Amino acid sequence: MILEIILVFVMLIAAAAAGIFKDLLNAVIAVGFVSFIAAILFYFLQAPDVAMAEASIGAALTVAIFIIAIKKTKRFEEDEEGS
Amino acid sequence: MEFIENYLYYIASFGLILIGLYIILIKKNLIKMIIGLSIMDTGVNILLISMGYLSGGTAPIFSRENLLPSRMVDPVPQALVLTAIVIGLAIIALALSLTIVLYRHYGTLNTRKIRDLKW
Amino acid sequence: MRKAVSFILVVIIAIGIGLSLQEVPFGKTKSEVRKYCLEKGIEQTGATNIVTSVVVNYRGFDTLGEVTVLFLAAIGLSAILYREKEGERKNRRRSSLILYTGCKFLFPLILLFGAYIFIHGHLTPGGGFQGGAIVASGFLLVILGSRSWWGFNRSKMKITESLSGLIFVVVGLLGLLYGGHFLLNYLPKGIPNELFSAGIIPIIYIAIGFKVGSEITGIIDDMIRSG
Amino acid sequence: MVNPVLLIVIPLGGAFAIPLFAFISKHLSKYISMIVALAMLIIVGVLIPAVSKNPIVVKIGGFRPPFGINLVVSPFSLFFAGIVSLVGFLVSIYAIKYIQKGDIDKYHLLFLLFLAGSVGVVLTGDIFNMFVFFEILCISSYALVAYNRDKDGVEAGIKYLIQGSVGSAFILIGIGLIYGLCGSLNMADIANQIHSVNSPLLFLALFLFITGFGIEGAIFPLNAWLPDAHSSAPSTISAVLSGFAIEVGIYAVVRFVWTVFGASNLLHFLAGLGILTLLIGELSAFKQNDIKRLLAYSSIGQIGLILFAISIGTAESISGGLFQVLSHALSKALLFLAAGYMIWKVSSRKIEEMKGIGVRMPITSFCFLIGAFSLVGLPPFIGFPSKFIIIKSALLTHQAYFYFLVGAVLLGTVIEISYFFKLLQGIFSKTEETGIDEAPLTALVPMVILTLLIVGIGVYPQAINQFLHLASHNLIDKMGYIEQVLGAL
Repeated sequence: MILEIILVFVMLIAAAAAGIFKDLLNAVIAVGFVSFIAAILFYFLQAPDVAMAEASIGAALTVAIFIIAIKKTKRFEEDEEGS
Repeated sequence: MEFIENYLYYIASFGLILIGLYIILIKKNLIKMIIGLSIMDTGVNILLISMGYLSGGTAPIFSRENLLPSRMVDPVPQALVLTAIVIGLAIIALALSLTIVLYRHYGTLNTRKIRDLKW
Repeated sequence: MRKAVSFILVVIIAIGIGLSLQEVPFGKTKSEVRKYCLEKGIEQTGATNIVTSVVVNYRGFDTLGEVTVLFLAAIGLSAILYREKEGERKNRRRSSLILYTGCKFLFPLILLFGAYIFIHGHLTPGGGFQGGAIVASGFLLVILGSRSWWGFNRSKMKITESLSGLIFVVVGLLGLLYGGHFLLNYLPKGIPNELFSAGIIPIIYIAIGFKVGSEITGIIDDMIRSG
Repeated sequence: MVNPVLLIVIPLGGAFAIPLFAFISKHLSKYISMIVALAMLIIVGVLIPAVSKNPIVVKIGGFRPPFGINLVVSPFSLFFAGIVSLVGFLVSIYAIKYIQKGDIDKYHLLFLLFLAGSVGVVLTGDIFNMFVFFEILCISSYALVAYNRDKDGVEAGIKYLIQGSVGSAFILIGIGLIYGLCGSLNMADIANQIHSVNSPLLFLALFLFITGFGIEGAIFPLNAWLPDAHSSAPSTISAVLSGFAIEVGIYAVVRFVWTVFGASNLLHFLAGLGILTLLIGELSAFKQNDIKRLLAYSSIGQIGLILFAISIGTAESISGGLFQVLSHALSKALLFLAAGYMIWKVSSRKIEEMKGIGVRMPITSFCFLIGAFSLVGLPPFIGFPSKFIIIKSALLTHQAYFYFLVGAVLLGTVIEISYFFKLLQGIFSKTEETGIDEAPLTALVPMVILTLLIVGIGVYPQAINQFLHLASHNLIDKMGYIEQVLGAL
């Protein structure tokens, strides 16, 4: 149980970090991390099929296409002026 | 403690959904918004799976003898989530390709700077 | 201003959800559908992995739609990224010998692993989507690590994509012809827990594996090529 | 007896086969999409007599309803499927010559999947299956809106995509909550159990569904994407998006509110929302000087009217709303198709540039004129009986609230008349000779067919009245729906 609490906590922090990071590459890695922990949680929830899918699709391939897209565009989020 | 035990996965899923929604609403960078979408998808998937969980259940696979159907977790949400994960990948791929083309046209990813692209 | 409004909105939604979620206690699923699928699953579909029997047989129509969604995304992506002049490739740095050799060594193993996952979809965890994704990650490795530019043939990939989709549809339609129901599991179910069992499930899952693998590879390839 | 599942499977199979035919010739794909749409139309035609007698429940995979997926082919859903295949077929004829840029085989593939998604949404009887087909519909329309790959199109596409995918995520959350509460995904089964569940979560789920489907259905606060997407897409796609895609969104909302949740206390709210949508759409259309944006805003207005009509909640008003769905689909498709070649010839979307085009392209402009008259609701075109039934049924409720809303509908119609009149005046004014000629035959044929349908049904509305009554009674009869699905053991 304690492991799950820690995992959820880390996952939420990673998700928030994905929103905060200015460097999009870091943000994408954080998303991959979220997916990876989600895969572990799926395993705890007795869903091995979904855990495999999330690990291979969510954590690996999504991150890969994000990185390709960032490479084709721009790596840094510009400073926000005004709101 | 019991509270956490009962609500841990709901906290995880709705935490992710709300963080994702917040990123989509606040951020002006398109890739950031798509990141928010991806986080939101993950949250929804955790929600669906936790809806079908049975405390102390086993995975719905008859891999050994003496596994009882009544002690297995619900296979239906797992099937739904498999579908949802693939759909999420499809949407994200399409969104990123549109972003690439948009960047070719405008040279920026900031939605403010892109003419009347505001929401 | 916008930040504050969004934040308040999100907090309100969160509170509303938190208050109302007490109705659905965690860890006490009570679905009738669950009971039916678990109790009748092996008898009706022959697959020991009930998730697979739900994905391919009970809710096979969803899966057909889902495969279509991925196909759609691949096609839409290539239509959007399409350029009049094809494939002008930048000078890309050649990968090092170590990386190249490592990829060459790993690639067949990854492919084998992916194929194992989707062929045994009805017996063990995993299936067409997971196996297909693993196959695609193998191709991703080749794209990243190969010394010459993409070593695979796109038109063969397209044929694989289309044919595996058509196999899914045709298998379903044969069920319609044979027993009056689309996607009816009309083949003999065999003995549970053996490789050749579960009727049409392995056929469809293998087709899905090929389709997903080639589609995701196509998506990655199109994005890299788009320049 | 044709199995209705073919309506979905044929376009899917055709779409999977197109890449193979593209190896022979890329131009083959346009005929494939036409043939497939024609096949769908024929299947709908064959099904109509059978379905009028008794709705058909199709069990996919042979599993009985709450456990497997089932399609419910009732008059109500078949009506929408008919519109989808009719408009889809005519637009695919038009597209033969119109789509020339880009990868044409991919355009036709996406178009077929678009049809498959729409038909799937209307025929299915399972909420998750509906979500999947809804995704097919949405994703293909994101890609099609951006098909031209110009600045506007791509921008509109991504705007649409982000709003649409947030909506889909909402729908999925709603499905999760419903599954947690009722333990089922089958609409009839949920409708059967929903009264025993009394929880604020139900309201949350309904809210999520209405938001999610309302984005595609362009209900008022959620329609920011529509004007951009409908105006920057290729004209064929604008025609189908306006013609039936938003109606399919409305269908989903109606299905959930009526059949699944049985939330009849929400109807007044939805009727008000419909009128708000109507007024916002018509007022915004009045200011436009871009012909396609004008038509797009007018679609928002019409959607508001349809939502209002269905939300009045009597059998007659629902059949009026369905009549309006048909009339809007035909007229708006005609308007967008006619506008497509006008824009092509003038190479501008500004209304000022269209001056005198009525003389140069007489048939196209005449069709445009008919479409506009019908949309406004002039006799003897199809728009007249539909609006007439709606207003009559609203007045028959004898409620002050609806009297008030009818006033708003009439106000909307007046605004509509004024901007269409302005537009038509521009088109038919006289100018000097320019090198503009008539649209090709492949464009004229579908436009003329649409015109004939508009006039024909307008003169003789009894032709479809009976079917509409069946459809509206079918929607209201919730217990009948549950019995048909769950009783079919």
